[in-house]
Amino acid sequence: MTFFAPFTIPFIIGTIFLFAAVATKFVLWLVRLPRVDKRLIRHNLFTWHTLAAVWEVVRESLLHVRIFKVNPVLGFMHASLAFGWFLLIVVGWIETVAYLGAQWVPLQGHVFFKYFMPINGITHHEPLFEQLMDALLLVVLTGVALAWMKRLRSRFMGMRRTTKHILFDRVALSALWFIFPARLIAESLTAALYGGEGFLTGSLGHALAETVPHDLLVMFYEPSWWVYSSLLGIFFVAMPFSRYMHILAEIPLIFLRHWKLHPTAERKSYDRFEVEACSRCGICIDPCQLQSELGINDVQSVYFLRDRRYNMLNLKVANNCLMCGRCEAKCPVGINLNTLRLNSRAKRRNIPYEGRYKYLRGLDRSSGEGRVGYFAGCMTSLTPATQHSMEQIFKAVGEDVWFADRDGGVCCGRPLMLTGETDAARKMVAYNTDLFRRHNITTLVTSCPICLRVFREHYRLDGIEVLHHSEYIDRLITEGRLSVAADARRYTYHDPCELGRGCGIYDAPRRVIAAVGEVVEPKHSRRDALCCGSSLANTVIDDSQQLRLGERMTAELEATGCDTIVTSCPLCMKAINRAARCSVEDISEVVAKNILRS
Amino acid sequence: MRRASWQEYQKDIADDKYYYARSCIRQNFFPGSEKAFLDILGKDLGIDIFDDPLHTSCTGIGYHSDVVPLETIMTVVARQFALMAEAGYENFISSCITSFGIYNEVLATWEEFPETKERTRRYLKEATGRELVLPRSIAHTSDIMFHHRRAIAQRAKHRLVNVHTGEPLRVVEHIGCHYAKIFPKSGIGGSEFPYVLAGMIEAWGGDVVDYPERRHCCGFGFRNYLVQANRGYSIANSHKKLESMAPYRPDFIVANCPGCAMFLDKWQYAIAEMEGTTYGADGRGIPVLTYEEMAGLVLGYDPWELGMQMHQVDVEPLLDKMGVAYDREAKYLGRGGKYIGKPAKVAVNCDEERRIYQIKR
Amino acid sequence: MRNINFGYGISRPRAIDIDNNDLRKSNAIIAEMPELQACIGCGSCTASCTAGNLTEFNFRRLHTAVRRGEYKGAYEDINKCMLCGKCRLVCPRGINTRALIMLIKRKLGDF
Amino acid sequence: MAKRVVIVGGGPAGMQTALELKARGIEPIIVERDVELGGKVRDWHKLFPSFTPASDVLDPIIRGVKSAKIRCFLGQEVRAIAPDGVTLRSEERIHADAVVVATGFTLFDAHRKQEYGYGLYSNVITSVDLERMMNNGRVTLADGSEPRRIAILHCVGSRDEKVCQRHCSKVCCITGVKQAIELKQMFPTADVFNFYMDIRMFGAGYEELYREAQQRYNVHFVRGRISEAAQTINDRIQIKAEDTLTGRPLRMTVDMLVLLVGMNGNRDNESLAASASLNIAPNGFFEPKDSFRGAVCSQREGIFFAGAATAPKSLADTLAEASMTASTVAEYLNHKYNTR
Repeated sequence: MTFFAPFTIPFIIGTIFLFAAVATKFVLWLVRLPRVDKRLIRHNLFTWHTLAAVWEVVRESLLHVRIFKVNPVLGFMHASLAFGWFLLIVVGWIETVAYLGAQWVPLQGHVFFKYFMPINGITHHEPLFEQLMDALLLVVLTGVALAWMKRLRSRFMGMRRTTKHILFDRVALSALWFIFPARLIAESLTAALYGGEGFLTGSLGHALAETVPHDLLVMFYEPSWWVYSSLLGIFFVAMPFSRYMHILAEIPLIFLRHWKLHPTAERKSYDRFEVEACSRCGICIDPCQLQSELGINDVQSVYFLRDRRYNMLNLKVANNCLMCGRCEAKCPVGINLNTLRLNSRAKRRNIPYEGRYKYLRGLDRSSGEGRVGYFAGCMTSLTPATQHSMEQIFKAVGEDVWFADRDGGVCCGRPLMLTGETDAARKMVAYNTDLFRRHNITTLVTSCPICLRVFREHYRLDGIEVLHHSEYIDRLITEGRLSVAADARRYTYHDPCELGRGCGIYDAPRRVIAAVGEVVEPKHSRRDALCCGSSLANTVIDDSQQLRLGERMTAELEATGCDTIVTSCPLCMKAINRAARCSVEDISEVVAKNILRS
Repeated sequence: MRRASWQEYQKDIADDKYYYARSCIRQNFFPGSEKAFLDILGKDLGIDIFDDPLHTSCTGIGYHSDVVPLETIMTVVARQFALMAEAGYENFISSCITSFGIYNEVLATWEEFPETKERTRRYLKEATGRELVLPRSIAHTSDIMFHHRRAIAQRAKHRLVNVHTGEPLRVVEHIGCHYAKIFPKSGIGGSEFPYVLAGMIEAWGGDVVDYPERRHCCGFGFRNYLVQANRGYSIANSHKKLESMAPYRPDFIVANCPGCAMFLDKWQYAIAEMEGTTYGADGRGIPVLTYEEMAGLVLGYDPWELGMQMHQVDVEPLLDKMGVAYDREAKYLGRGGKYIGKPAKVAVNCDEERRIYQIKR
Repeated sequence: MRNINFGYGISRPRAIDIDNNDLRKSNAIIAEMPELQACIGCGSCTASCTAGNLTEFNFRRLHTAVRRGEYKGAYEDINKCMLCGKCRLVCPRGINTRALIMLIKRKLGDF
Repeated sequence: MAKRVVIVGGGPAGMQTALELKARGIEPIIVERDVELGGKVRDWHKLFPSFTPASDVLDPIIRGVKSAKIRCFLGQEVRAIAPDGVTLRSEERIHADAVVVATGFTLFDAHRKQEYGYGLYSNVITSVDLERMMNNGRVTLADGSEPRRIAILHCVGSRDEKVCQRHCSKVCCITGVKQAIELKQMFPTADVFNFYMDIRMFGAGYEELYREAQQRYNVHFVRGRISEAAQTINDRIQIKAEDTLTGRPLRMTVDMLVLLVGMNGNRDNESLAASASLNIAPNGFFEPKDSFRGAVCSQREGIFFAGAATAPKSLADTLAEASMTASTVAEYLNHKYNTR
């Protein structure tokens, strides 16, 4: 048997094209990886990391466990399509083997098995496979139906908004929507003409045979397989250029990730895997406050990745992001959205200027002496109560403190990084690193989460422990060095983005506040906490828009009925203060007010 | 007439019996002008004017350059007044704008701070044995010329008119800063629209050019010129004025201040050397006259008698326009036909000689 | 042309010459961020400036000069900014100063 | 018999006082130097900060005065005032039970700031000239063409000791902002530069309008007073100022220079004050009895003030004060005749 019919040509062409295109992409991307990344791959290839990656591929590429966790209906939709289709292929292959033994059958032979081997041409019938294949088809069709539903009414799927797609996506999407209904029709027609026992295709075939004249069935028989094959062909050709590339891109991505590759402040070939692994599911749209509060709906991560992938990214889209990380926290593919956004900015506007920051040379405005260094941060000089409270706390525990920037310091460099000027930021990083080293500190406490994050992620401060002041205070209390009196107030804590999602510090501040009073949680908190809107990462929204974001999130904090809103970031503090009716305090103030003198 | 407001500020000017105080700069750069002034008033108009050989510099340049203290200059001024009184005069006229400013400033200081006047009286007595007497009136010599402009017009041999076209000559008037910018009431027409030179030009048939930088200083500014490091600033001011007046194609510039007349004339040469730009309709520079030279030409004086060969910018084109007869050959011949030398030409591109001034860096 | 070394030249005027300044860049900056014009010259930005605390960098004067078409030295100067964003927090007119600094940098030098 | 009050001045202050007195059953008599009622607002096009046409405010008041049949002596000048009446230049005497001085202000004569060349240079105009042009429906340069660059100079004849006007005229800043916006509306491609010493936006909605002028209309505000103006060869105006916010001199050529002329004390204040022994404040305006509770009273019983006679005031302030004057006068008459 040759397993060839003219209608299979579109499918064959599509498949060859798909494999060629995808292989080219992967090879190119891998070849272009920087040397460091290649070394990582070599180093980790034959370790248990690879096995872990295989397991994750099953969980994520097929079962979509993470989407399940965010949104079960959406998870089912993805799993039914992905895993269902995967099983259709696998079971179909087994079915072929079951009928024909271990002989070589070309690909189209497996895919169009029902055409080449209708029931009446088969000597020994295997009804189990027939029922199984029908069941799998039904599962996939359910997924397709849900996808239709999502397009029509996204709310039904628990999403307020869904992605707007480009042309390639629409072609691929349309093909995908009709592939399985077309298969259903083709197989049902086959069953009507040549018999079939399947509960789905067989029943439908019998029904057709009874209601539709035989001539018509014959007339539509071949075309129905043409349609099915063509839809597959179209889908495969469109796939590498559409969002469906994610199906394939996610697999190598999972492996690379397990081999410890990650995106950096500079763009590199690895980013392609992440960018193309975005399925444009649109889960990132809803958590974006720019969308929900300000109605800005063309800058979210899904659009950013899309624009970047197709080289149509403009500065305004790249810059219009709070980088609060709420979308990153929810991304089912786990794409490093903020890092990609950052290195997009860097690509577009990192022009080093030689004479820049010459004035830093030889500068030292620090004061005091001690093994503990305190870096208040630029913004903290606008919230002097924080600085003052910290000094009180230091005094209460008798800590000798070296003050890095009491008389005005040099910026930590993160604001520059956030606008993409990584090269310029390096000068600040070098300056401050040198300053900390020169003063021989072993602990560095900062009151600014923005500084904290850059100290931890970009500074090489081996031998110096970097702490946010909330962590430091927490430690003082836990170790018993500082005792605080409890008061009867109710505090609501606002998680600053850079501290919470940025550095994963959620519990320390809560423990500190709990030592003083009652902590009441707002509707969104911890990993889900809202952004205050004053983020340095966004340079596009204007003051009134910042204010609106601040007002909405402050209203949510106040809705807890608290007496005082507590935060631990000077920027958040300023933003909440603009909008709040109740009192707003930094965590250090709460503590400093309640210090018990021994 | 729109310019009516130019005449708003007027001041009392004596008709006769003037005590004449000379100018340091003019005696060196425009010696003919001071002589012409004395001749025009004394001989043409028959006015009593006394040129006292005893009087001295007012020390104004030293004062403005911070080398002469206030007490000193007040005493010097007091001595001039005392000399005037001793000579039997009471109308003090000054040939120099700087001096004119100094006299006004000193008189105003004495009035506002009488103790300074008493101190000066004492110093004068101790130093010279003379008594302090205040003049009845103070005027600049251009005020005097303005005052007698109609009498001069009556005696005019030439008018400020282009004899070939019959059109009035376009004249840029430049007033020294210290004429009225220190005390607006001390100048005719005030500080914004001083009428002193404009009045003469109009009385003698010319048209006054009002150009945007009319009020601007010539750039002399004492320390700005005297210190070489500042001299670029000095010339920049003249440059700005010349640039601003150039589109009006003036036939000549007339100034009532020694420094201004000198600078507007000499800087034209320096600018030509530095930038290759020569002003004036024919690229030969814009002649710069003192008001005495202007009055002298109107009254038919010989231009070389007036000392106009001392100018860096050649005045011949202007003389031709006015129809003034002159001996081309005699220009640089002094008394007894002796060659007195000549300045570099303003149109530097025509100059064959190439000279380098040795200036210490 | 210069035959003689006088030891000095004609000083260029310090004045901002609106007539001869090329206002295209400044117009483009204002067109892109009209809120710049809302500056009332209070100087809060400069007073709070982290870079201004360490150098003579004066953002208020700089952007005022840029608006008048005075670009000389502005790019070098604006590069002293560390983009820390304090100025945006204190601006009474709510001007998005960081975006403005990036915009000026872009128009005057970057790209 | 109704009490009679003579009101000197038929501008907004005088008319409003008259209307409110009439409503209280008191007979007001207006003496106005001009042959028409309305005062200087008659020349005004639109009012800040709402751009309300001036006639929308003024016309109902004038109609009110006419329909209330208030006696008006038009084209008559008051020579002397006293608590019991006024004497006209014609030596006619009008007896009254009280007198209200609502003589307003005199506009600063821009000729006095010679350095700006008003009356000398063809395209230097005052804010009043501009309002008049707008009332006539067309703002142009002297040669009939459209201005492409306009400078508006604040504080001409205000806060200037050189012309003996030390006070702030209060309304010019907002007028400058209003006129800048109007000019930008007329000539959207033109550049408008406001040269100011301080921007004083004291009223409700003024600051907002200022910001709108800056941000929405792209009006350039330069902090610095123009020191001199000179005409160029093509009838433009070259101006010099210091851009104090950059600390550098600034020069430019404009097509039109608008001088925001200030309010001076009425030129007749001296003689009127002398006739009734009233006080003139150092700023040239009448000095009220005290600035808080007696702001509309003079030092003499029976003589009252309304409007800009005592200080520069906006139209809104003037009308509000007129009401206060009327009630103060009514109370005075009531007290005077009931206790007798």
